[in-house]
Amino acid sequence: MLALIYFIILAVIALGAATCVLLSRHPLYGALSLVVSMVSLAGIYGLLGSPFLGVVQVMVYAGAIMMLVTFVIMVLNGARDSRTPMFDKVSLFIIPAVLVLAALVGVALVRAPLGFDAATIRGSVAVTSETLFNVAQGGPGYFILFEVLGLLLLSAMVAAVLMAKKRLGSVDSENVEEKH
Amino acid sequence: MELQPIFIQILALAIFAVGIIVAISRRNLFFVLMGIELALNAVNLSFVGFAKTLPAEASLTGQIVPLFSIAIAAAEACVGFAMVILIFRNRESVDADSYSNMRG
Amino acid sequence: MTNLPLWLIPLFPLLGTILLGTIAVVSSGSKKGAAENIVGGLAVIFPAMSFACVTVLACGMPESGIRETLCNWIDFPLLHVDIGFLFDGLSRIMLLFVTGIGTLIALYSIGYMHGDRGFARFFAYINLFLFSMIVLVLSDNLLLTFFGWEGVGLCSYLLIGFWNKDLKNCKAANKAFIVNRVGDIGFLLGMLCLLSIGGAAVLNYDIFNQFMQMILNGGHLDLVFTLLTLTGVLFFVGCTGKSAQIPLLTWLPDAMAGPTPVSALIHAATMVTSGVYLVARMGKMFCMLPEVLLLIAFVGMFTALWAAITGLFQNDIKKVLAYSTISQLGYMFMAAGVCAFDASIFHVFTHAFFKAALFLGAGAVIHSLAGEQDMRKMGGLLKKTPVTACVMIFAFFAIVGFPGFAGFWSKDLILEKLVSNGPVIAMPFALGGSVNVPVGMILYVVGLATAVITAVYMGRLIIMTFFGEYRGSKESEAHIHEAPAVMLIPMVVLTFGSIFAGYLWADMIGITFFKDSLAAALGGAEAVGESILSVHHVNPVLFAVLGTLAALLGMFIAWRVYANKKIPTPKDSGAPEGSAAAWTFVWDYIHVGFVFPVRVIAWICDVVVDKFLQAFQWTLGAIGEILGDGASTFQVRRVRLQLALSITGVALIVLVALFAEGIVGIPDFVFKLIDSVKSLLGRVI
Amino acid sequence: MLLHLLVFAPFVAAILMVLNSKEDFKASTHMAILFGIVFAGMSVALVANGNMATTPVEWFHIPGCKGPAYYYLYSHGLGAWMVFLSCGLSLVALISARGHLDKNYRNFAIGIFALMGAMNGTFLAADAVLFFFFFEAMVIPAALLIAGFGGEKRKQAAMTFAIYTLVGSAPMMVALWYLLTIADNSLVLSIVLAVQTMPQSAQLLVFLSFLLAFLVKTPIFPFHGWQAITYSEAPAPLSAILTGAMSKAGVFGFIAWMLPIFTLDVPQIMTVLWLGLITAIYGALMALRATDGKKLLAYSSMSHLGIAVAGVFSFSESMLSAVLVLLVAHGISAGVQYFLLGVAERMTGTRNIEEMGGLSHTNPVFGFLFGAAGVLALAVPGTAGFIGEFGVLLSVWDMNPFCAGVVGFCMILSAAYMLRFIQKVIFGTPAREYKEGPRASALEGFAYGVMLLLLLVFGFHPAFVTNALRDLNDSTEQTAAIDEEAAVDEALPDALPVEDEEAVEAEPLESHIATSADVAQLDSSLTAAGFSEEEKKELIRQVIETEANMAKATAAALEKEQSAQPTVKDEEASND
Repeated sequence: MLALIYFIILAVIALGAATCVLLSRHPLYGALSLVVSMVSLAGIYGLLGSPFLGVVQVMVYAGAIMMLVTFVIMVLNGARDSRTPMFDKVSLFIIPAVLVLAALVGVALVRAPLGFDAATIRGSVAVTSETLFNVAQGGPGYFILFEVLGLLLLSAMVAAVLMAKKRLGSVDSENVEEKH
Repeated sequence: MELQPIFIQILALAIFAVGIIVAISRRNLFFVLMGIELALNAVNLSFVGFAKTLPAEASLTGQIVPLFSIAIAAAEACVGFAMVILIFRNRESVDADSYSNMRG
Repeated sequence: MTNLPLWLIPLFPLLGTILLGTIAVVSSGSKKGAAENIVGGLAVIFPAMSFACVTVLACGMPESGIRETLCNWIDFPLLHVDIGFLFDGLSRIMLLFVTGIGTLIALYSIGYMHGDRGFARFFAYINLFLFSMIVLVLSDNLLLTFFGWEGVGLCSYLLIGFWNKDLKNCKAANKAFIVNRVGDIGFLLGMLCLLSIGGAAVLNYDIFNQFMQMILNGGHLDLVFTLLTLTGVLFFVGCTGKSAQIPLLTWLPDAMAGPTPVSALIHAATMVTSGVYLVARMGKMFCMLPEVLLLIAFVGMFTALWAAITGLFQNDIKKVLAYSTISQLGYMFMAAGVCAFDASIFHVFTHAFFKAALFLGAGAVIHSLAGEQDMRKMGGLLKKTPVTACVMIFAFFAIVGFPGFAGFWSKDLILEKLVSNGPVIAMPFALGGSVNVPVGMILYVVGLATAVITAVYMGRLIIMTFFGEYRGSKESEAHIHEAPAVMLIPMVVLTFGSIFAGYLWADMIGITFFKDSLAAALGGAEAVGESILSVHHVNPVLFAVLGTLAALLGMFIAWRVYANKKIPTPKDSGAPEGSAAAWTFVWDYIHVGFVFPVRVIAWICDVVVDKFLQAFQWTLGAIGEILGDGASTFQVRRVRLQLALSITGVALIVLVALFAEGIVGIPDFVFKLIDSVKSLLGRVI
Repeated sequence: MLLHLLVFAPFVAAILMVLNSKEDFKASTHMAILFGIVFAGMSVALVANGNMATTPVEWFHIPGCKGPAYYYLYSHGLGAWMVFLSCGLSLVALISARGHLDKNYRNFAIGIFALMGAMNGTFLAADAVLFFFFFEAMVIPAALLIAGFGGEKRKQAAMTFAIYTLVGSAPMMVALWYLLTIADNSLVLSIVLAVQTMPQSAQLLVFLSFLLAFLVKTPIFPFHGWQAITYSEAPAPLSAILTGAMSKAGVFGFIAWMLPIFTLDVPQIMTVLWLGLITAIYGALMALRATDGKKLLAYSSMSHLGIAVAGVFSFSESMLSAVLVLLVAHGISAGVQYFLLGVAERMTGTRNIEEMGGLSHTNPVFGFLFGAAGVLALAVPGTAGFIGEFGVLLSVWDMNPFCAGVVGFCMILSAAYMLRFIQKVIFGTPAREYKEGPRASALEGFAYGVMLLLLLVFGFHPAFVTNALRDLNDSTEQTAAIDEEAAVDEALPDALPVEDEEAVEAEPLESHIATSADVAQLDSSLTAAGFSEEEKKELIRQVIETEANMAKATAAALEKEQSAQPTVKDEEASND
């Protein structure tokens, strides 16, 4: 019962924050409300009994990523798009489409019998990290993924640096722009 | 009335929808990226929600996968914002439509 | 009794074909072809060897004939055919004169084709022809006969178009092959019809005869009568094609475009008579089908008369002989039409000799005149080429049926049979009542008239060629020369044949050797036929006298008309004009009547249907392209719109999936929709 | 092993061809012809060996389908002879292409080998998906070759060809997918069962979509739009392969896939029969008017294939033998005619037969070969063509004498146009002045001579060809052999009661290869299969419902299914 109440509160906050993201005009406000919704999602994780995930959520998302976002927004202060309208005809077409899709999936979800399993493991730090770094022969082998992930992050960083340091009008920048 | 996994899924769905709407309907690049983040979050949430409906090991899997997706989201974010910076430098604008070079 | 294997007979010409063909192909590169004497020697040796085989076998042949199965040919679930040979009285006679005359004409050709570019090629074709012809008459089942049947047609195509630099010859050759093909299709369908009656085994002649006997004895005739009649008609169509009867006779006059020895061998002596051979071979069946017999008889009658009259109008010496061949074939079919198969074969036999002699003589004349074929430019050759003249005159006596000559015996025999076997059918009147028509009498009268006309036009040929004074140009007269010995020897031999061949079956002096030798092979088809056709016996002498009178009358007319008649100065073409042309080419016109619609339909297919289809398909393509363009323009520079659209698409799919219980259910869902739409339409309509 | 080689070695050869350089004409020709000889030898061995089969290996799962698609090759008489055609014609094409092109011979050879591999796969596949895969794969190398080496309108021709055939077989893909969602796996027998369980309208639709694909490929009358331009624009050696081997894929599909799968009713049969006859007449008439030599040959082969299709749908006992002989004969004779026409085109520099002529005087050997080829194409008795056409005539006569008359009419027309063709090309005098191009090399001439000789040999002893069919049992569904293989596949799992999964799962896949398939077991297993068929249907419906209702993660889904309904997945359960 209590869990339900907590959940409702957090859900309302998260959803409301998300809506703020949608409606806010300046990116900075959007970023801040995004942080809010992420934090509340972290709370929901905790509520569902996987605190480690919640912690990671707060650290990586609400911490690192959003910091990056805000930082970038600050750097390019031309970010506010006062001249471009928030929504246009396309948006008017998109929003109902997405809502319809969501509604359909919702129907499908509701028709599905779902129930919490009593035997779920609480994803505490210890358990999760053990599973994650279980290098045993017959183990799940997540650690390999983890290493790969490290590689991915590294490469992403390098790519970011390479791209971001391009001067305006240089040939490569043209190519990059063509690519994306 | 107890907390049902379906609620979690509904919430995830709603947030996902909002995220997609943001990503597509807003023309400001920052909002596009933020919408993507939001959608990713929703997916993680639904992961965890489903994980909780499963017995032991499976549930743990369901809670570990989001870790990876979060990490990947971090990578995506840094690359994406690098791009934004780059593009913003080239065209003094953050309007997504003004960038699109897709031609059929 | 000899144990010579039968397959030796066709083997030799086949070897000759391969050998000579190789020589022809190899020597084709060199400036001058292979050495003529070697090639000519080979070309004569192989037919001669097979002729020797035939004679040896013929002497030691048991009454029942020799049968020999070589190997299996076709082995289908429904169709099992062997390659087998049957050497009985009928095929003995045919083989004897086919190989014999073939040899002689090969010998003759050495002289005639002297110096021709395709010397070796010519003899390769001749050997191939002999091979096919031997297979035709020697085979023991219909399918193998058909093999020879089309083989000889192919060879005649090759030989008519032998001088293929001139497209006229090629066209004549094509015409011959295609018209023959029409007949061959009749043959094929006839075989199929027979198969559907009696199964694949019936294709074998022995089983065929037994089968027919069984039908006759068991009295099942009425059960299969319609199918059998159809079979008979189809086979007869094949025969008309091959041996130039109405309506498929137009190819034979054109076939004279080929070298003259070819005309003598293929288009006079052997190939064109294979239709008669087939009818005789299947006499067991034909004799049970009065309607078909009547058809055959009348077709033969009309052909004989028509061709004889046409012969009067021709100026080209070979054309005259061609039409006379057609008319003689008409005689043979008349005989076959009254179940006198042995008489018709007898006429085939004698005709082979004198017609070959005539053609070779004509060839010699043409050769001596350096290729001149127009009779109006000949004349008075009796003094210049006496041997040739004698040969042709003797052969002329034979063909008109002068007493004692070969034609006399065979033709008068046929005329006699016409009366004796001629059926009498009741022809109902429109106003009720009916009159008995003595078909035999009609046939006989027409036949006799034809005999008169034959005498007339042959007399015209002889007179215009050998009597009077030479009408050609002076310088050409200078080097008119008698043909070389290599050409004269075969002519002389054939002349003897055309004088004495008739004595193999001379009823009046009591020789019936020929009839007896055929009796076993024909398996009493006559007997059956005569039992059906109510034979009444007549006095042969009367017919002999009448026939002789006819011949004399014809010769007299010819002498009165042509002997001292001013021949008009020849124009360029020897072809008849005016009404004569109309009469000559009537069947060509009828053929055009059949060919033209095909051309029209082809034109429609090409110009209308195909263009329409292409236009249709290009229209579809264009529509697709336009749609694609539209989509792509729609897509350019609208990323977000694209995303939105894709989301809507996903939404639709989810919707359908929800309705159709899962992705897998979608097709069922679609079919349900279609069914409901169908039922809706059904209710509407 | 032989089967694997025949399907995959060509592709390997194509890759190996890349090794030698574009410019080095000699080396590439030697290598290519060497490969070609090897493949031709293998195809002869295949024909000699009679029926063979490989072990079905699970290939991949198609989403939404019950069973897997197997990689499963099977060689019965028909397929073996078709493979012989494709390999032999490719070899001769490689030989004759030496005279046609100098620079890019290597790329040409690569394309030819790829095409050959695809064709072999088509003719040997025992699995519907595999068959379709190769059936489509054939188009691509052919189109590329046309686009690369064709005449002046080659681009257009290639596009027409590719689009027409691919679009034509697109419906078949959908229909196949639908069948596979019902069938247990993609082998013929399970598809047959699936078709029997389908509603009438569905059967009709599936039938039509299969029909369309094969009609387009053959091609049959209304769908022949691609043929003339393709064959005329393609380089002569390729045209020879296209008409000699590839167009057989359509007829092969009719025999090997349509007849077993569908239970046709009389209207359908008569429709296709008449389509074939109309095609025969139409092709003959078009050939009568064609002035482009290659178009003429294209239409003539169209006419022959129409006769073949008519024969297929005459359902007579001797149908299979007759059609097989007809196909082999037509493959060889049409092929050699295309090759020779290519030589003529090379010498005179034109395709228009009105402008040719007199070649038998300028080049007697060529004239001999050409005339012989033309005459042998006329179905003169003693050639294989006659055996085939007579057999087909016999079958059609049993079906309906009038149709036989139509076929006879076609034979007359064929004489007409073929003689016209011969006359225009080699007889008479040259219609115009031209500088004579390169003649046929000795090797080329030898190859053509061998092909003509083959025609004669098969004409005098067709048992060479028909003996390959001995192993097929002549039921009304002529390709029962494949069925039997598949039948036993199905029989073993399905005959068992549905409850004990262990037995089914323990069933090793090797046992699916049954060397002996006797009919009694076939029938019993058929009934058994029928039963378990229905049970499976309802079971899978439940699973689908649950799947549609809960959009859950894949891992969980697998978990749940295997705990809830293991029956459904016993196929892949047995495979993993």
